[in-house]
Amino acid sequence: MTALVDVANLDVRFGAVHAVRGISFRIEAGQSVAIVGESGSGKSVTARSLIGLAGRGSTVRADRLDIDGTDARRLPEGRWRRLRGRRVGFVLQDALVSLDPARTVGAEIGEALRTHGTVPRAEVDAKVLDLFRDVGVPQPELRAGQYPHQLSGGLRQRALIASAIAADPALLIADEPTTALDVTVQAQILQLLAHRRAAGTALLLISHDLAVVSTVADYVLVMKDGVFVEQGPTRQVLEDPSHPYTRQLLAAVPVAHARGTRLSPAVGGPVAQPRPETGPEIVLEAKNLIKAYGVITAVDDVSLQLRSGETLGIVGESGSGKTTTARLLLDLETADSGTVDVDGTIWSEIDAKSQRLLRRRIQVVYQDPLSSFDPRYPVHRIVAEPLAVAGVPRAERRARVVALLDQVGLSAQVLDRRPAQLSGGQRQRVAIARALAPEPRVIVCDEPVSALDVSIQAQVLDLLADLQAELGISYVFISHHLGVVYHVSDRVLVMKDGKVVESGDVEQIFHDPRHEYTKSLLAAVPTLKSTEVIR
Amino acid sequence: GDSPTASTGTPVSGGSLTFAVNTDGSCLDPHQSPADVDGLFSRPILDSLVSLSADGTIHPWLATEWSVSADQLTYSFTLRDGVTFSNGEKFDAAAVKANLDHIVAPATKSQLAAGTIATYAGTTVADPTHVQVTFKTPNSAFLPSLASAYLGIEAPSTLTKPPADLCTHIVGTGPFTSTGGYSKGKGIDYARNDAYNWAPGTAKHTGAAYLSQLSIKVVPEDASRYGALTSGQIDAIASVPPVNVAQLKNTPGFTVQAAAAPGGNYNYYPNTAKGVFADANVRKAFREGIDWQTIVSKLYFGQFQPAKGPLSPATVGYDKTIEAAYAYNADEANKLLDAAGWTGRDGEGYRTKNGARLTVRHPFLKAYAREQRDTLADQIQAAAKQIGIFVDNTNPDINAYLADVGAGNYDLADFSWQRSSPDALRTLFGAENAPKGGFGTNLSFTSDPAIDKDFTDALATTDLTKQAELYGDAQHRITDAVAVFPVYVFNYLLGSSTKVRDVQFEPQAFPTFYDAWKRP
Amino acid sequence: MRSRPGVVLSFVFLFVLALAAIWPHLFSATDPNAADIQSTLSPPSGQHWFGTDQNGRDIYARVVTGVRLSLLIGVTASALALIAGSAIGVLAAQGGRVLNTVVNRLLDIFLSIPGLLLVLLVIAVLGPGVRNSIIGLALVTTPGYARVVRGEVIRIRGAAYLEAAKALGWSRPQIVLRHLVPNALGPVLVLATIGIGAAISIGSSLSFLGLGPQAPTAEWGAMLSSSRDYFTVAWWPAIFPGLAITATVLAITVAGQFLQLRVEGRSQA
Amino acid sequence: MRRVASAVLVLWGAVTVTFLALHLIPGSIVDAIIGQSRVTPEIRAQIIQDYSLDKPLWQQYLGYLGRLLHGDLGHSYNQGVAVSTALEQQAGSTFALLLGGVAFALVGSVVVAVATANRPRWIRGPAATAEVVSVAVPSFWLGILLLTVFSFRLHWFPAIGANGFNGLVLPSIALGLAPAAMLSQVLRQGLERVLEEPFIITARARGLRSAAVLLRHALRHAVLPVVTLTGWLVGAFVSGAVVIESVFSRQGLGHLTVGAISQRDFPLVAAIVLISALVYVVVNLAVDALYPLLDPRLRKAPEVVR
Ligand SMILES: Nc1ncnc2c1ncn2[C@@H]1O[C@H](COP(=O)(O)OP(=O)(O)OP(=O)(O)O)[C@@H](O)[C@H]1O
Ligand SMILES: Nc1ncnc2c1ncn2[C@@H]1O[C@H](COP(=O)(O)OP(=O)(O)OP(=O)(O)O)[C@@H](O)[C@H]1O
Ligand SMILES: [Mg+2]
Ligand SMILES: [Mg+2]
Repeated sequence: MTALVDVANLDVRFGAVHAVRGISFRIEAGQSVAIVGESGSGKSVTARSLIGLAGRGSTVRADRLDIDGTDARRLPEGRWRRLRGRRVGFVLQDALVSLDPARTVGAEIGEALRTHGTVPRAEVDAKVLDLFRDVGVPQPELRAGQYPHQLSGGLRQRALIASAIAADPALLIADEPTTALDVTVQAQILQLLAHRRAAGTALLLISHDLAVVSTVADYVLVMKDGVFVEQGPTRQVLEDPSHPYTRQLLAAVPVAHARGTRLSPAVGGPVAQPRPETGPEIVLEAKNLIKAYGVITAVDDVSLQLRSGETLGIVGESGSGKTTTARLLLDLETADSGTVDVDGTIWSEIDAKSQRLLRRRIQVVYQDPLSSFDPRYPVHRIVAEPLAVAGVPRAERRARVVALLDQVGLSAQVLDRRPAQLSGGQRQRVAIARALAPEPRVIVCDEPVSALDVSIQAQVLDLLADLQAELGISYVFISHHLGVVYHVSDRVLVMKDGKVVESGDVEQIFHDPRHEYTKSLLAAVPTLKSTEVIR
Repeated sequence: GDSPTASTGTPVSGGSLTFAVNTDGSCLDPHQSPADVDGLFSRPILDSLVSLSADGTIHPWLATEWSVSADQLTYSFTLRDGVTFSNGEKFDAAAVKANLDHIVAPATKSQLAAGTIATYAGTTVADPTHVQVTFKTPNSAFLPSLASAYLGIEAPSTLTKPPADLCTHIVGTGPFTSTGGYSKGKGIDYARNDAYNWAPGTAKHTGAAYLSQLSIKVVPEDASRYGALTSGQIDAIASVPPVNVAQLKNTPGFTVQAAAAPGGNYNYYPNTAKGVFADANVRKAFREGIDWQTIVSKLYFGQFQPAKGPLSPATVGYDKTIEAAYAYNADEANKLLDAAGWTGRDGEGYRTKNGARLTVRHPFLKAYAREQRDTLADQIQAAAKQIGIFVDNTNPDINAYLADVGAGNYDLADFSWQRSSPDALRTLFGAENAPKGGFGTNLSFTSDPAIDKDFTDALATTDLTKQAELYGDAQHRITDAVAVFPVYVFNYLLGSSTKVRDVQFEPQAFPTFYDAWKRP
Repeated sequence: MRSRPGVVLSFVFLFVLALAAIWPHLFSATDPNAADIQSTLSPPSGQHWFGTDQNGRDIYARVVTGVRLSLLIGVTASALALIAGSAIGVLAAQGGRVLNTVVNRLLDIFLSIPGLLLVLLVIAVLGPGVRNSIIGLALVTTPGYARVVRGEVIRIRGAAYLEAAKALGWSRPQIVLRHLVPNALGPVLVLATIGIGAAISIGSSLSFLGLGPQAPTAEWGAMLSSSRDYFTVAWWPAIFPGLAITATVLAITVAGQFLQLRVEGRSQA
Repeated sequence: MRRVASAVLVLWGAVTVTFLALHLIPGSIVDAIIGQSRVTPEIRAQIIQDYSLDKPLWQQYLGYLGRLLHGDLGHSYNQGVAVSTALEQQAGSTFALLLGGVAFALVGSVVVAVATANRPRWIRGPAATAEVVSVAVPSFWLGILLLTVFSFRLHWFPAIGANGFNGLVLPSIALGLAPAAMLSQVLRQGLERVLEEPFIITARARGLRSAAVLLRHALRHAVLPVVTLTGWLVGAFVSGAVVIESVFSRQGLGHLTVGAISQRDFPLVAAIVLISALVYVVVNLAVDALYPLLDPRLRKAPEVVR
């Protein structure tokens, strides 16, 4: 039997960028293969090359590039079109923006059917509804007539998968199908993929998350800098990784890690990380915060306390009110009722000038540092801004900035770059340096690592821990990623619909959850089958 | 090309002619409008009581005979019988009265016609073919005015309509009719009036016109008008740009006819009442120190004749003997200026007196400039610089311009005043016509009782020789007083395909199409 | 920049224009207003590179001298409009509801009157001439800028970096001046480069209608406009000022687009 | 309803601005009406009375607004006819020109943008340059050029006096070229941005042909910024018409405007302003209505899921 995909020595360049450097692999009918690797390693480009859409300006070379038995190396556009959708279904990485916002999702799925004429025109509408049911979308009649922006991320991802499998392709390629999703929704999508597989469709799954891959794939390709550094059956790769990079990927999964150890790669096993003593002093306290937007009560009676040197984790699914709570703590939003007390001073009781002074005590690091920087500012100005606020003379600022950057592990080379010219990890470090500049007591971190890939995430988390040990800073650490929260927190708050459903010591919450919601949250976390930590 | 006025071959009846003019009209009814071009638009539709030939003699038209009372106050007319308006109305004495009354009625808001019969006292209808028009003061210019389209005869029933309606549609007894009327920015289409049988005494034929269709279009852009003619899209155009005249003449199948306009030329007038030009020596220096004639010949490629007196040589009563006074003599000009005390020079080479530059303020309406008058102004400015005079060509808007002129706040003003009779001189130099708050036509502020007496005497006589004598005296006096800087004689440059034949010019140098025909 | 000869060329051209605007005699020693009635409309030659016009003036000298005024009109009008428009736009977006509505309606009113009509009205009130042309052009383009700035401010208002600035302890006016305004101006500057070209072009339309700068001032629009009467016999008085206008606008646009990319930090990518 | 109210407000404002501007001009209106002709004092008095120029300014203003509400546009000072008559005569020609210009601009820009978007440099480059040049060329100059070449030399189109389609071709091009160039720039940028969007790649991954991707998915999104420009376009076209009508010796409102303003013919200027403002307002209302049709995200329907 011929393979659905048979690639030998595939090589893709974008001008000077050598994205894929001579890889070979096969996908047999019914097989489930995964490509893992860090961001930029060439996973998406590899996948897109399989349908002839490597991207603008790409040069694709291969010794063999057989798709569904056809030599695809010099395939005219017309022949490609017969493969796309019909033999190979493709779910693009950016699921949330991969459906035409101006057309109903029903029309998008119908388009896939009409293009290939797999069902008679008259039956297209009925088939669309069937597809919706297949991917587990409730109320298909309603959904078919809706526009993408009217659907949640999970539903959108399903609709996208439905359109990819509409013409019943033999191979389904899914590029990061769960990255943008909540843990609970992520679990559902993975289940859906497993279903397809059971139905006989071959699968090429792409992810940077080994835990996700482990639940679906039976063969794994580990990619780094455009080449496969390791490959083999999933179990073998996970349990007995031979390449250091694979080991690094595995080690970087925080859930897999004992707390109090470094995440970043180190030779010879985990290294202990010093943790500061939690002082008795309360640096931040919120009492009975309530904040409503119209009918939605975003924050509903939330109270919390933070001691010096302590990290308080806040978890909860999307929309549960985590960010709103953070904004209330920072006085960027005024609570409908309740008070926030920073270092003994209550925001609402002081005048605007004193409030501005108090802001130095509590700083913030956002999920998306890029948008929190003025795009025109070079790094040195970004980091110097809080110094300017504090009235540090211009002449002294530069030295301070260099020192701060050094503290977060950035060299002075980045001083004159603009945000857009930095990598994700660098950006987050700059954001942290800026937050450190006024020497705050508390830093509120709102999803500080969600946008980063695992290895960089590990570096940033280590950095935060180091700084805490060194400076005795307290963190409010918000994330929907349970593993991360588990790794960094001393105490945890679980939020749902604006309310705190459970709070307590991190070990207790993760190992002995009391509330049903906490339990379901924990259950949805994909785990590495071999290294069960949580259960 | 060959001359279209010279008839070659027998006229052919039928065919249509399209003619393009450069200016847009404002109101088709000539009783209301002051625009030259409206006279052109209405002429094919309207006949007049009398017609005027180029030599200044009056010929019959709708009136077969006329006489003037001894006191020069009453004019009696015998009207032609059997004339009908194109709407079927009969032309009679009552119609004449209705027309003249309509012209002077305030509601008509006549901007020109009423001015030509300013002392009109009334009209008496004796019987259907006899009518008497009386004036309060003698008006020997009445008959020439009467011959113009501005006093053309319209159907009486239409005169009761609101003036606005007449601006688009008029009805007359003329050789053509227009049902569509005049439309702004576009022009007007005419059809032949087949019943026409009362041609003016100045015409070459009688009976209906030859052309069955005539249309006049408005095409202000010189290049477009010229291009449309040479590319065969139209038959004839008014105002061939002088720069193109030679070219057109050399193009097979095309020809250019020129007709010099009578009356005042396009002239510059000094303000003799105040400012730098109050000093006659400075005026004289300006007249002699600028080579007006060379500038005009060069700029208009010889197509416009340089003017050498206050009147156009095409005017009856033009006095040729004054021409010598308008010769170029820069040395004399410089001497005059030195004598006048403008002996200093400033950094830019202009003359000064007591530190003040010799500046001539010239409000110039650029937006209304025709015939490259703006270029002309530039050149005069440059020429004046040669003798150390700075001509400041300001470009006010029309309101500021009118205010300045009304108040006499200028040193130099320019305009042209085409009229068929030498009475134009009175308009231009009569003391009563100097600006008084509003616009006046005596822009030089000439105020000489001897000149005024010439004018009053001329108005009181219909003897052409006597008139010529009086106007000749006035021309000498005006020249001696340096009250005008003559510039050019406007030539009506009509370009046409050689198929177009026998287009005539009325004395005011407007083309008429009654005799015109087109070679198939 | 190295890889784009067009950009280099544009900057060089603009540099030359700037030189010509400041020291026209560097490029031409001939008096632009020296009329020579004996040699009108002579074609380009060794003596008159671009030929002479209807007054026998040297067209090359006039094109060179015209740089100053033509640029002055376009640049000054755009600069004035940019400043006024930005102020109004920020005020409208940052002010209260009432102010916002009032300004918005006013802008609508001015935008609803076609630009040239408004310029004509302004010139009718103030009189023709260079200064009033500039004022008129600035006045009609201001509402457009104000609209764009207002839109930008409203778009940026929610940006995370403004909130970050607040969290750092800046006061509101400081945030507006340091972050909001500079960022809102980006797209407006692009508009301004187009605006300069448009202003030069409208300016020449004014000359066409007889309302532009006054003779004998050498200005491209006026030169172009007066050349039309001679177009059938002489092409040079029309072609050279026309090329000058087109090349200038082209250079400004290319340079402007390049600068925009630079500001956005994209040229390195 | 609120939209209509604010539209009326804009119309009122435009007329008021015009009224103020024309009365701010120094000098008396009667003088402007009479101009350089000579009239008797009786006629001068008659003019003042006919146009109520003796009343205080606010009475003239209120009087005008009152008559306007009854649909009476007044009487032109200089055309000697009712404003409505003048408009009746002139508006048709102007609207034909505007339609011609708009049609040329829309069709031209879409064709050029679609043909050049995402194409190699040697196609895009010249197209982009041509666009910038087209924006820079003064329209009257272009008009003269077009006339010379296509009418006088090649005889393809009549230069003057044609009201039919043939006579409309050259003026429409002269009027529409600059806006077309502007639009095609915007449209191409929009297309190129959209063509990089993931949903486009998804559509292609479905096996859709390029033409279908362009027409069914891309164009609709790329058109949005163009729609936003429409308000600006209205002004540009009307302004352009003023010049183009002069160059091509067409009758029309633009042609009337210049003279009317300098002669302070308030009723006529006000009517022309009113018409252009009305077009502007109507077009903007239409654009507002069009947005949600093009982009469902802008529809106000309650969102089911956040
Ligand atoms: N159209 C393109 N033009 C130029 N370079 C590109 C293009 N697409 C991808 N690249 C480059 O190719 C390399 C591989 O990119 P790819 O998208 O395959 O990474 P990835 O492994 O999918 O990363 P991620 O996990 O972030 O999605 C990167 O360096 C990227 O910058
Ligand atoms: N400015 C606002 N106006 C209206 N509703 C808001 C606003 N900010 C937040 N909300 C609503 O409040 C609720 C909580 O939002 P919040 O951003 O705090 O959630 P979150 O837990 O941070 O979610 P995520 O994980 O997606 O970031 C949501 O329903 C959101 O729609
Ligand atoms: Mg990817
Ligand atoms: Mg959040």
